[in-house]
Parts: sequence; structure tokens; C-alpha cells
Amino acid sequence: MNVPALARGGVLTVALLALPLLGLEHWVLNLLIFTLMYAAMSSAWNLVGGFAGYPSLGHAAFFGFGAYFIGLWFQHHDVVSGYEPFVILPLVGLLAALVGAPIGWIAMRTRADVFAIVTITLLFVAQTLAFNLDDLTGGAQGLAMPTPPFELARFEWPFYYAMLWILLLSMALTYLSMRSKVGLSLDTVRADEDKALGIGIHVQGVKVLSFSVSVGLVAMAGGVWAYYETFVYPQFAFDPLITIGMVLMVFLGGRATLWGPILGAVILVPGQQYLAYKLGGSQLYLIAYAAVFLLIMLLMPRGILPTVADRLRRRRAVGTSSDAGPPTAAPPSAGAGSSVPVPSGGTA
Amino acid sequence: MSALLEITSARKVFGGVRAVDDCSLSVEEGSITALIGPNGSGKTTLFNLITGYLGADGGEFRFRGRDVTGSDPGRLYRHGLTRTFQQARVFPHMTVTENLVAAGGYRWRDLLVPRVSRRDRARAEVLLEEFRMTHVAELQAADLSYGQRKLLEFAAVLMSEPRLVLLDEPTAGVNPVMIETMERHIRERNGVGVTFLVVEHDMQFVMRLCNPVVVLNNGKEIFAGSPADVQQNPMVLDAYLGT
Amino acid sequence: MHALIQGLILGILTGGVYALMASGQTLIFGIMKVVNLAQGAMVILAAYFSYTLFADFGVDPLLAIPLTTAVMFGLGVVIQLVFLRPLKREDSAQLSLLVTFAVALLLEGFMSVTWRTTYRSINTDYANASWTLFGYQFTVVRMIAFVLSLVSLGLLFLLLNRTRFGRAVRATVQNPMSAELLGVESKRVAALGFGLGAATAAAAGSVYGLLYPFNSGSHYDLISELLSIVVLGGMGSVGGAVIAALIVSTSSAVVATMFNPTWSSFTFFVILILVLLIRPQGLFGTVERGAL
Amino acid sequence: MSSGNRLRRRVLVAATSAAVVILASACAGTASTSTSSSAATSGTPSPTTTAPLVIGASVSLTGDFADSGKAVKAGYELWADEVNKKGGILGRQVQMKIVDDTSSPTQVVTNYQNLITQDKVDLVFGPFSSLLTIPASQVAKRYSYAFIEPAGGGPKVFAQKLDNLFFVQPAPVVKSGDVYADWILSLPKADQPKTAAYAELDDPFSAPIAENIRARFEAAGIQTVYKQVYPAETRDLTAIMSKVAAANPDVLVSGTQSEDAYSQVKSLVQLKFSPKFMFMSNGANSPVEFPSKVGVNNVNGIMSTADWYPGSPAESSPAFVAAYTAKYGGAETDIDPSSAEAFSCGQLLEQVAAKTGKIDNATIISTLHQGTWPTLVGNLSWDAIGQPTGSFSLIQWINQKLTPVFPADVAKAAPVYPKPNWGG
Repeated sequence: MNVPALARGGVLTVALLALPLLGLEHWVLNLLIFTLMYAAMSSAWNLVGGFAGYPSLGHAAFFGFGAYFIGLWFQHHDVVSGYEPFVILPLVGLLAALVGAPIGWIAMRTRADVFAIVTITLLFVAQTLAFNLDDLTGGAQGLAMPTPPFELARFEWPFYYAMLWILLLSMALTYLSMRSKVGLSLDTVRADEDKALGIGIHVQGVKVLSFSVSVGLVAMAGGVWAYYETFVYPQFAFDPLITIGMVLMVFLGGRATLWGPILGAVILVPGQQYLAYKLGGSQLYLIAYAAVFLLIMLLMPRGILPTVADRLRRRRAVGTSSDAGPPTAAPPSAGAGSSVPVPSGGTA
Repeated sequence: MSALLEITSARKVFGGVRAVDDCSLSVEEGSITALIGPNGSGKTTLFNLITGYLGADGGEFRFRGRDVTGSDPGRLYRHGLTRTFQQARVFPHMTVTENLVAAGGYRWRDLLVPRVSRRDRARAEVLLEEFRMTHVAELQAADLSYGQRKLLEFAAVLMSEPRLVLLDEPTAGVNPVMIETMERHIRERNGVGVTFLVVEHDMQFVMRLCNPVVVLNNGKEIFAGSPADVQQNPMVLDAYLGT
Repeated sequence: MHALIQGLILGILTGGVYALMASGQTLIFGIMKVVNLAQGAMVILAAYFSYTLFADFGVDPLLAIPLTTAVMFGLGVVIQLVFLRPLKREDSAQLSLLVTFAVALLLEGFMSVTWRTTYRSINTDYANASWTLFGYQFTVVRMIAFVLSLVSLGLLFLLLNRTRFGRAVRATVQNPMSAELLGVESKRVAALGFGLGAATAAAAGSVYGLLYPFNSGSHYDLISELLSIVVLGGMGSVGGAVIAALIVSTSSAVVATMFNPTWSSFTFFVILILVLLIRPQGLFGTVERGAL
Repeated sequence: MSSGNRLRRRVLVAATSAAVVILASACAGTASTSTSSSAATSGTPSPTTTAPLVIGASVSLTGDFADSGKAVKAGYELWADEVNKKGGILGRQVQMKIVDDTSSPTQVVTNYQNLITQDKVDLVFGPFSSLLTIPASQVAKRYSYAFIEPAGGGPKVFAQKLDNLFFVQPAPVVKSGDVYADWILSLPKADQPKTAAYAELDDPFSAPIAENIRARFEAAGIQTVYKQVYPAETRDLTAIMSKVAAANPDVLVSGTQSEDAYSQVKSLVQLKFSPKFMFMSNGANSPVEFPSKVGVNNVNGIMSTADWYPGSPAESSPAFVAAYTAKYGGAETDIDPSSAEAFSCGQLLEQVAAKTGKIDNATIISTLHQGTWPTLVGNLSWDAIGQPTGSFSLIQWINQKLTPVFPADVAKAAPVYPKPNWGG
């Protein structure tokens, strides 16, 4: 069962790698860059918010961290090839992960709602610092970067591949954790943290690990974003709406699933950017957006993937019940979050 | 016999209420000790103190001769001290096997091994066999009956080969057949050297299975002795009827 | 010294308004375990109601309060029934966070269509008046706002402590399960409680509109402050929220007057994080017995 | 487990491909409709082309900058109407394509990418705010489009050193307060203030103005007795104003936007402190909002700067005002200067076309770099990186009316000083 999953991943990777070669127009690539960025960040957020069940609202703090890191790097280095920021990207991720570890360790002493609020506070602290440490960050004047010296025809390629790389890294890490004891531990933490503590799960350890990896990935995305925009500003780099975007996409696609966040991003980012471009002039934009959002939450509270998978599973279970026979052949689990009553396999 | 668990002067106060008040008690190695007392006498709080879920306001806890005051539940678990909860707490959206594997008490470096490795599966299968749950191994815990879930929780804490298991009302909400099953498993495990401390309201169950019986009232130990003695002790009767 | 005292006066007066806004939020959390991200938007909506009544009909914002309160109460009940009641799942806490955020967006969209995005302020003829006492300035609007907040909080206190409904609410806050056993209809309490939370937003909104200019986007600033106050005071504790509001507003006013306004919000966040490190349940939150 | 997962993934693949298909078809649909216009307009358009001249602009219609964004949109559209009434540019009807950037830097990049490479508009105009102008101008530069922008004059805009950018206001933000310093320093030494306080909003359009004035004042020996930068979210300026009052300066120089300016005045009124000279970079130049927010009796004597204002001496101003009120209603005093600045962008295009007989980006860029161009906001000329080289007008509230008072060539009244007390 591992091989097809990896094969699917491989096909997707090759397809995404080949996409720019098809001669797509600049505006399509531009849209893909932002889609990949949010897909990567949602996938990363999912490690904490989905798998560990800790709804962080402060991830944009690390997005801003990455953005400012790249911005500040340019203050001390000249651009030669233009690829330098991509080369130092792993360093950005690593640093953010290191900074994130103690923050996660402290923040994750609190649970659910309080955690959400503590993390959003963290975001405002980071924003305030970016504004106030103006000797370092340029404060309210913002920080401008040199124009990336890439030729026009392939201008978007480096950014596209950098975002793709972060997405693939995030998905690979998600896949690995799902397949290992890390994922098992996170599942127990999400379901019942006190119980997990009582059966010797390294609760704090896996929580901090997932937080740290997650924010490292988000910081890298922030770095690429900053370079693409060539300008960082505290309010834009530390924007609560960036976190909200990640959260929404994960909830829309399906929490604690490998593909859910990516699906959410593929629907929401082009949807949002394209709608704003096409009908943004209409005042009803925000109302329509909120209404769609509410409908999804009320109709598919678990997200698209788990809901649809469940419906199919149920239909299938009905279809095959005639030859299913013994109760032990009850439908297999759909992973996390199932609430569909399945006939119990008898009592002892 | 020596004391596996020894508590001296444990105290816990909730907003002025002394839930556990200068309580001392010991559990002998190899025993099935019962902890009984009227509602609100502090049994569950004491459980939470012993297993590290709550920090005590005072007192000393020794387990296997070592001072474990202030240890967290995970550490105690890895030392061999574990518990079940009043309402069976299993992980509903994980399979029965996964529930067992998760409780396997693995180490840091095991985090990167597969979710359910071949070795884990083998270990889980032995327990499932013993608890006659092999046929539900791949079901989600949410799909089990309540009794089965209690059994699963019990089986899961045995994955780490504990020395002392604290059972919080193992028979509550369970049908009579399941009570017997539970009783049999406790006896079997006790037979191979596992010590039990049981909070239970079902007195017949306690009288059949446990010795000694410790009685708690108002957060204090008021009596400890054989089941027969408990029934005749006026202080115990008073505690149950008086308040 | 003069600046310090002036800062303290300012902080305490402003604190009253924040206390009122946060009391609704913490009440809703206490009753329903819902972090209401729409509380800020409800305050701003109420401010707009007051603004319209004042600008178009000449109704003084203070006199408008009973009317806006009734409207907001109804709106709160409707929001609870339509959007929150259907969420009956184990993870409804997380979901309700998102749903109330969506409600906030919905209200924001509605407000930006109805009143556009220009900043509005309620400019009564006493807007710029102030009294000088012992060399310290007491702004009339602020005094009114403060007194009004105290009165509203007092009414809330009476409602919670002296009425059947209030007892049911308090029972639900303390222990939903046993409240249910004692015959409290938790569903009704939840709907009415949400309405009550929205109603406090009405009074707070009128006062807010008197003090500050606002537009449809103002709720973003509000909500982060309100959340922090609620967490600092202990989720679900009305008294805690009042004290936390005073701490927040005096600490930021004092830092702004004594040192530097650019660090004033920062100071408060630091206080919040320190408190949470020592007492994760907040200042007045309690660890429930048998919570495990 | 395994079959469940497989199923789940199949669903995913189906859903993803569905989404991609929908997206792709949506894009294809618009792409095909826009190719017709792009085929006609791509390349260097010959003067004989009669296809409409499509000008794209992204402005903030929602979000933080929505108010000003809408004013900019009104200005662009008004100009397009006016120029079309006159027969368009070089016989081509002007068509504005205005899209919303939701005040987001990500969206603004997407919008200019789409305008230029998807809809292949002929020309672009700028968004509102320096913060969005910077990333947007980078996109325009990449495709060698001229970037005529009405509202991005912050220091970092020019730090990019773009040769395709033209800021359509009389002076860069940093220098927009210079006219006040000029006036103060032109006073007889005895009349000049001796002490100054500065209260500055921390953003690229406010604090730098006050800072620049402070540098000039300090060089001239005016002592700084208080200076405070405050963050944008400060709702309450009472604390800062009470410190200003305590410092008792002769002149208060405020780097403000709008709400904070009103709040400053209200606090000063409440504190009963009235300085002898008072300058506010923005907010106080709003003809209707300012008196309504702070009270009509509290405005007199306060100074600010402006490029276009009601009663502006610019030649095209009366026609602009007539057209504006005809199209949008309201009075002259309801017109936001941002609309005039946006309108001026269009005026520049008309002049370039009239002068060269061509209207392509290369021509616009090279032509605008030479000479002086009369617009609603004054006679504009630029240095190599798009910084305008003129100066703003100093305006003052006199008898509850905004009146230009300095420099002499625009002045309609003599400046009043010291400032009358509140309520006067």
C-alpha cells in the first residue's frame, strides 16, 4: 500500500515540476506561486493545527520572521546571481525552527482556546517588534529589497520552484510523520492529551517537534514571498489574515489529512485572488466570502476530504454488505475524525 | 512483602476545600488493594495525585523505594505505574491495535519507526489474544461497546508491563458478564506479579477480589484491613451512613 | 508624577469601557465554551446603530442604549440559533472559533455596505468638554462612558445574581452537566446567554462610538484586546474580566504617558504572557476539580 | 486502513482535477475574450489604431485603504469620461479597467500581473499607498510599463530608483512639509517660535514629514522640547497631548494622517492647551471632515499643506470641479484630493499624446522625464527616479475656511498668527 501512495506523490511532483515548461503565461505562474505558497503553509500548519490539534493563530509571526530575515540579509549582501536567498532558505527554516522550539514549549503549556489566543498575541508581539526595532527592521518605513535579476521570460520560475520545494518538503514530512510513531503520538495528543500523558507518550516532545517543524516551513515560505514582493512591511508580513488563510484552507480541505490542506489551497487561493480581480469592485465580496465560509463550516464541519470520503465509504459499505458476511469485515477506518456509526463487531 | 507504593501525609486543597487531607497509605507488592469511601471522599483526587496528574500541596510519594513526588504521569508510566480512568478513556478514532501500540511506552528514538511495526503488532496480538479481542483488532475504538472499551483501556496499560496499575471503577457501567471478564483478567495479571490499587463502588466485587481494603473519608485514610474487618468496623459504617 | 496620575485616571476611565465589552465575551465563553470572535464586530455594529440614531434622528447615544440593547440581544439569539447551535461535535470549540470569525466577517461586510468604510464618530455637543480637578483633566465623555459602563456592569451583576435566569447561567458556567441535571435547559440558556453577551456589546458600542472614531474594520483591533483581557482575567470569569480590563488599560496608559506609546501595547502582551506562564488558567480562572 | 486511504485519495484526485478544470476553463474563457483586444493593441500601436485605449489600475476598494482607494477610482473614471467626451486620446476611446487589491500586497502583485500579462492593457496607473506602490511598480518595471501613480510618495518608493515611475504630486512625502518650514523661517526672527514639539504617526507618509521639518527647525535654532512617535493603532492621543501641553511649546508640528489628527485636536481642546503655531501634515486639510470631527470653532489658525484644494488656482480646476459634481454629486468641498491626483495622472497622458502623437509606454517614459507638465495638482516635473521637484501649498483655516496662504503666488490671504484660542 506504500508503493501506490508514493507513485501518486511522484506523479504529482513530476507534473508540478514540468508545469512551467509548458510555456504558461506570467499571470498563471504568478497565481500558481501564491497557490503553492499557501498550500505549503497550510500543509505545515496542519502538522500543529490538524495533527496535534493545537489551533495556532500565530504562524504568521514566523512567516514574517522569514520575510524579514531575507530582507535583512539583503542589507548586508549584494545580489550577484539572484539565487542567494534561495540558497540560504534552509538556514532560515532551521533558525525559525530553533526559535520556534522554546516558544512552542511555552505556548503549548496552554490548551486549545487559550493556546489560540496566546499564539495570536505572539503574532502581535512580533509585529510590534518589527515596528519598533526600527534600527534593525526599518520600522514603519518598511524594508525594500533589490529587484531580482532574472530574465523576464523566466522571471517567476525560481519563485515557483522554491515554493514547490517547500510544499513537497512539507508533504514529505507530513507523510513520514503519519507513517511513524510521531503521527501515532500526535493522534493521541489530539484525541485526549491527558490520557496520552498517562500512557507514556512524549506529549510535550512531539508537540514541540511538530510546532518547530511547522513554523520552520512557514518561515521559508515567508522568505520566498518577501523576495518575490521585494518589499516587507510589519503589517503585511505579520498579518493575522495570513494565519487565517492557512487555518481556513486546512479546515476546508480536511484536518489531519495529507491532501486536505493542499485541496483547500487549490480551491481558496485562486478563488480568492481571481474573484477579487474579477469582481472585487463589488461591495458584496466580503459578505459572499463569509457566507460561503459559513456554509462550508455548517455543512461540512470536518472538511471536504473526510466528508466526501465518508459518504463514499458509506455508499460502498451498503453496496458490498451482501457479500461482506461476518461482522469482522466492517468497513475500514477512514483515519482521524470519523464519526459515522459503524456496526460494532460483536461483543465478547 | 514490602510496600510498592508509599504515601505520606499527602495534601490537596481546592479553593479552600481539603480534598485530600494529610493522607497516608501504602500498597504492598503483589496485592490487590481496594480504595473505597463515600462520594467526595477524595479517592479520585488521590488517584490523580499518585499518577502525577495533579501536583500535591504537600506530602511524599515513594514508588519502588524511590521518591517520585512531583513526577509527571509519563515518567511514572515508564517507571511502571499506570492507571485507567473512570469513564474508559481510549482513543476513539484509532484502531484497537493502534490503541495498544500507542501505550507501548516507547522511547524517543522509536519515534521514527513505523506507526505500527511488525514487532508492535506481534506484541499487541498476544494481548488481544489474551483479552479475546483479536476479531476487533482493526476496528476503531469508537466502534466498540462501552464494556469493550473498558477492557481495551485495561489491556492497553498492560502493554508496558507495569508494576502497579490503578483502576478507577473498573466495573462502572459494565454488564455482569463483562465484570466477570474484568475480574478474571485482574486475577490473572495479579498472578504474574502485577500489583493493583482499585477504586470501586461495587462492594461484592471488592470483597471477592481485594485484600486489603483501604477506606477513605474526608480525604483521610480512616481504616485499612481485610474485607471481613471492614464490614464490621463502626467507623466505616459511620462514614458511609453518617454524611 | 503628574503624568503618572493623569495616565492612571485615563486608564481607569477607559478600563470601564473595556470591562463592559469584555464581560459579554467572557460570559459567552463561560456559558457555551465558545470564544466569540464576533464580539468586536457586534460592538462596532452597536456603535453604528447609535451613530445612525444620533446622526439621522438626533437621539442621544445614551438614550439610545435601551433600544440598541434590545436589537443586539435579538441579533445575538439569532446568531446562536442559526450558526452555533448546529455545531454539535466533539471539536465544536475549534469550529465555533471559525464560525464566529465568519460571523465577524459577515457583519463587517454588512457594515461596510451599509455605512461604507469612512470613519464615523458620534460628535455630541459635549464631545470636547472637560473638567479640571486639582490640575487633572477629566473628560466629560470619558466620565459618562465610565459611569455608564459601571451602571451596565451593575445591571449585569444584578441579572446574574438576582434572577432565575441568572442563576441558571451561573450554574451552567460552573458545571454544565450538573446544571442540566438540575433542570436547567442548557440550550435555552446558551441562546439567551449569547443574546446577553451581544446586549452588553450594545451598551459598550454606544460608549465606544462616543469615545473613538470607528469603521467596519475597527473590530480587528478590538477583538485582539478583548481576547487578551478575557484570557488574562480567566476565561469565563466576569469579575476577572473587569479587573483584567483595568490592568490592561492602566498599564498601557501609564506606559504611554511615562515612557513611550509605541511600547504600550507591547507591555500588556508581556504581562499577559507572564501571567499565563505562571497561571495558565488566567488570574481568576479556576482549575476545575475533577477536570481530568 | 489501506483501502480507506486509497479511496480518500481517489476522491481527492477527482476533486482537485475538478477544481483545476473549473479554474482552467474560467481562465481560458477570459483569456479568449481578452485576446481579441490584445491582438489589436499588442506591439507598438500605430496612430491610426481606433481600438480603445485600455488603462489598468488596481486600487483598494476593500480593506484598510478602501476610502482613499475609492477616491482614486473616482478620479480615474472621471478623467476617462472627460477625455472620451473630447474624443479620447489620439482618437481612441479610453477604457479604465479598475480592479480591487483588497489593500493586500499579494493581491496587488497578482492584479498588475493579470492586467499586464493576461488582459494585456495598454497602460497602467498606480494603486493607493506607498506600501502597495512598491511591489506594484516592480511588476510594471519588469514589463517596461510606465508607472504613473498618484499616491505612492514614501521614501522607499524612490529608494527603488525606477526610471519608469512618476509620482503625481508636487513633492515627495518627505518634502511635502518643507513649505511650512519655509514660511516659519521667513518670519521676522522675533516672531519665530523658540520651542517646538513634534507628535508623529509612525508610518511612511506622516512621521517623515515632521522629521524633515524638525531637521530644518533645529538647524535654525528652534529648540525641540518634546518629540513623540506613536503607532498607528493608538486610538487615544490624550496621553501624548498632555505631555505636549506640559512641555508648552510655541509650535506643535504633527505628522498625521486623518483620525489621529482629529484625535490630537480634540485632546488639546479638552486639555485647554492652544499652541501659538500649529501644523498638521494631513487630516487638517480635509475641508468637511476636519471641522465636523473637531468642531467648527476649533479649526481656526491650524495649518496644513495641499496640492489640490477647493478654489485651487490650477487652470483645469473649475472644469474638474464641474465634472466631478455633475458625475458624483456633492459640493466642491466634498472632493478628496486623491481624486484630483488620480485625475492628474490622466491629464499627463493627454499632454504626452498631444505633444508626441504617440501613446506607448516608452514614449511616455522618455517624454515625461523632460519639461514641466501643468496638472490639477500643480506644474509637475520629475528627476530621474520619479521624485517630483515642486512644492506643496501652505493652507490655513481662516474664518472656518481653508485658505492658501503661502507661497505668495498662490496665497489668497495673509497667514494668521498666533493661532486663535480654541472655540475662537
